[in-house]
Amino acid sequence: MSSTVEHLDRGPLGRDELAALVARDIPPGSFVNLGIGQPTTVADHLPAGSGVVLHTENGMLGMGPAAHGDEIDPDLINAGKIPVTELPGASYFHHADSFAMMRGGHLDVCVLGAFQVSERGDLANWHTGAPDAIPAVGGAMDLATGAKQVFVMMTLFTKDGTPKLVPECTYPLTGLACVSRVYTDLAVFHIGPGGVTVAETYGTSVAGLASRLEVAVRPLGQQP
Amino acid sequence: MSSTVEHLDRGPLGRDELAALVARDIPPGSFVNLGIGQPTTVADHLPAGSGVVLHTENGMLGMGPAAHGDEIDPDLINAGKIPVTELPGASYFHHADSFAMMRGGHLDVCVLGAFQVSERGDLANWHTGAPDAIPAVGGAMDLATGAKQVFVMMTLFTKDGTPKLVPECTYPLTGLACVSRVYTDLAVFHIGPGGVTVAETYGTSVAGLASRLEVAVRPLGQQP
Amino acid sequence: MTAVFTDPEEAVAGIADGSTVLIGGFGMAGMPVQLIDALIRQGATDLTVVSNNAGNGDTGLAALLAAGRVRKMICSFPRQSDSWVFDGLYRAGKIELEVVPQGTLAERMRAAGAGIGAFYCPTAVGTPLAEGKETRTIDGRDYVLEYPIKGDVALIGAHVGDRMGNLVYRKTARNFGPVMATAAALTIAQVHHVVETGELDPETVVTPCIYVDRILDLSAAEGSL
Amino acid sequence: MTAVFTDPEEAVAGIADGSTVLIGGFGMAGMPVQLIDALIRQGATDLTVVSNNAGNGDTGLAALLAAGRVRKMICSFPRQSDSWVFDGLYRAGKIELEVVPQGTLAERMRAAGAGIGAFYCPTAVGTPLAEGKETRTIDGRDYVLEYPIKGDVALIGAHVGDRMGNLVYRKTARNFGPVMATAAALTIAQVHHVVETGELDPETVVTPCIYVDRILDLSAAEGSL
Repeated sequence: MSSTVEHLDRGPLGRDELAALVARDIPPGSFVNLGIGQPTTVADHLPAGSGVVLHTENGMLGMGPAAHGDEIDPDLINAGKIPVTELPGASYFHHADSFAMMRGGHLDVCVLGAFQVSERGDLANWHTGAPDAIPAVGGAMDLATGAKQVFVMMTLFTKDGTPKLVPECTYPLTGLACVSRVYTDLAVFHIGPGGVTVAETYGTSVAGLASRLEVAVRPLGQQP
Repeated sequence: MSSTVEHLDRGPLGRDELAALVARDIPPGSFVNLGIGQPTTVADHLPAGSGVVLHTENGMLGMGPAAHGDEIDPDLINAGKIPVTELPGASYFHHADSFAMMRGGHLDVCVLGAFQVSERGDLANWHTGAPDAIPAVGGAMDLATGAKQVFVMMTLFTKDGTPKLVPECTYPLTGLACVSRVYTDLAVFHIGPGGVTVAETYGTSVAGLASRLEVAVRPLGQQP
Repeated sequence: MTAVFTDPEEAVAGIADGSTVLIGGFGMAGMPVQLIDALIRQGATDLTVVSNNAGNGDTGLAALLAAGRVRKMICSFPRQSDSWVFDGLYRAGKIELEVVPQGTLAERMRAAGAGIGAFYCPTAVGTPLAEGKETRTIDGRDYVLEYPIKGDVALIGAHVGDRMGNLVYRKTARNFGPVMATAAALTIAQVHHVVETGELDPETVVTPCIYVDRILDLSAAEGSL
Repeated sequence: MTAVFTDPEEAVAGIADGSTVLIGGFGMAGMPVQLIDALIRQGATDLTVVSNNAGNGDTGLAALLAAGRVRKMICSFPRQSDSWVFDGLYRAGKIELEVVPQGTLAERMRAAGAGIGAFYCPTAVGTPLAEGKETRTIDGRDYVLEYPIKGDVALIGAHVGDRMGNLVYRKTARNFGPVMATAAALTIAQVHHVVETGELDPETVVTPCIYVDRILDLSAAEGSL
């Protein structure tokens, strides 16, 4: 049985390293949706020939990299409204079909950012809950609910040191028990029926993480 | 206000005359589904330039006449599985989209055969209810429920003289209160909230019909 | 039968105060800008607008909002970097907002077009957007009951139309157009140009003509300006 | 990732006894005859088959029925002039039958593919096919609650596929194929020929590759016979 890899001889992961780590864990040939913002950068780290097919919820499978210069076509954008390109084997469909694809469980992986993830895999990533915030959900709830696996990318702590992996989300929820993996600067967590396990650490140890989190975390292979 | 036209100087309508009568009452530019069997013949009587667009529930708008000889293409058939042709401006779509079009109330008229129609417009046309009959509904219920107007074509009496326009259907129902007009060999009936009115008669009179039907029928323009 | 217009004013004639207006587009892709501008000039007010976003910058939907014509927005993502018009109205309490998850928004309009009375949707279960909604567990999974969103009018952008009203779209500008076309009593599409009936390949038509009431031919409209 | 086969036996390998098999086609248009024949040779039994009809003549689905492999048919229209195989089994009490209105059949499969838990459908209200089903009045109209039909396997016929699994259809042979492809855990499509990835116009793909697990290339299969 595999056990937790503790990278103690280095510091936390940078944003690019984190994106590369997520890319490494996406199985070849997967159908994947990368959320707006940091998750989008995962595409840059998918190995050539991986056969990963990217979905964008505004109606496309087979999305290519961002468009530059003459490639820019106002009719070809991603969910973040950034001009993108089309790969061979692409297809277009309307919004109801695009979200049917998502809601129906056909996407293998989606990668999302988060404000908080709970130890049961509850996700909060759409609304700070601040009284003056204008709520805006976009496709976040559909993605969280629909993909076979939801990977979250986030820093493990807020700037003031508050953990974002929590016993219960305090921010408004996006989805219940939907997150299976959490990729952070300090560690990769797997969330399952038995709770939270630590797959890898960066610049810290499992014990070090445990001391800073309210969530019970255990090394890979250790029974709950 | 218009009143009932009694054609007493002639016999009942023949099948072709009946089809022509239905065709006359389909407004120009309508989107129409013609059911399997006798209703299909209505197409032959639509005037050139009527702009009527035919829908076939197996996934096509803009269906043309039956295909003959070299025109026959096994991939192009109507709901009765008869080879047909394609008119300019046609489009193809899958079954869920085709029945969404129907169920969503986008078809102006559908024309169906019937075993019985009740005075409230209930339709029975899919099943004799005989204990050894194998039930088979096809698209009959979807058509009855979905079109803005349902026209029925049938003989007014069975071969043994039993009326098919009845107070209550005794055959299993296809749809409730869905039929707005009934075209028969002997008369054209309009069904509305006020009951059944006779628009035209052929080879008989309103009084003659009334004497043979259990349903109360009244001339056009007469209050119930 | 579909009517083809070259004058945007004529294309939007008759839209009543109090209408629910479905407006296509995702960002600027598929946004029916000329129809929205014509709607502003047409003057209909007290509108409920259904669109993915709540306007960008100062043009198009944002201008309709700024003109005070919209009573309520139903959308998935009002808050954007350049949604200052909506933001201001919302914070001033001058506009009502219903936030709907993007896929549920599309599916509710599809349901309206497809004659579905309501549907059990897994999205938003356990979240604030499911509050007050009926829920049900089916085969061990929880669902929220969602109702159709029907439009009095849809304003959409497509790529090419034919004289009968068949439409094709281009790339991700397809987005909400085909769904909104099915969900409104009156569908008005602006297209880059109109071709003769029979020129579109029947296999590739995305919106069949039955869903399209009026087409605004931008190639003719622009030439006439 | 989609696998392309030239051997029908390989294309249907692994279909388990007791599976629910969705079979495309309306009449012979879109009927995946070669896949059905391969399924007969493959031997899976105790099947539930979902298809618009219940077999014609003595070949294809009728042959599968005649071989005694089907426990239950879910279809809209079993009774046809040439459905003697089904008729005989049914009258002998050797096969179960669930009759579903054609549009509800399509919509129940769409729901399965689209993650909808159930939907309120106006079709069949007040008829024997609504007996025992939950009903509800919404906005003054009556509806029946209908549940998804999910397949373990879908066997469909399309016109052309590419190596990634994207499919296009031809004329009314499209019928149930695109819907069934979304509703099954394993979708197997037979196509007249396979082209290289990139040869299909992305605007015209009807079934995106995500829904297709295996393709049987009939042009190669026929050449090899």
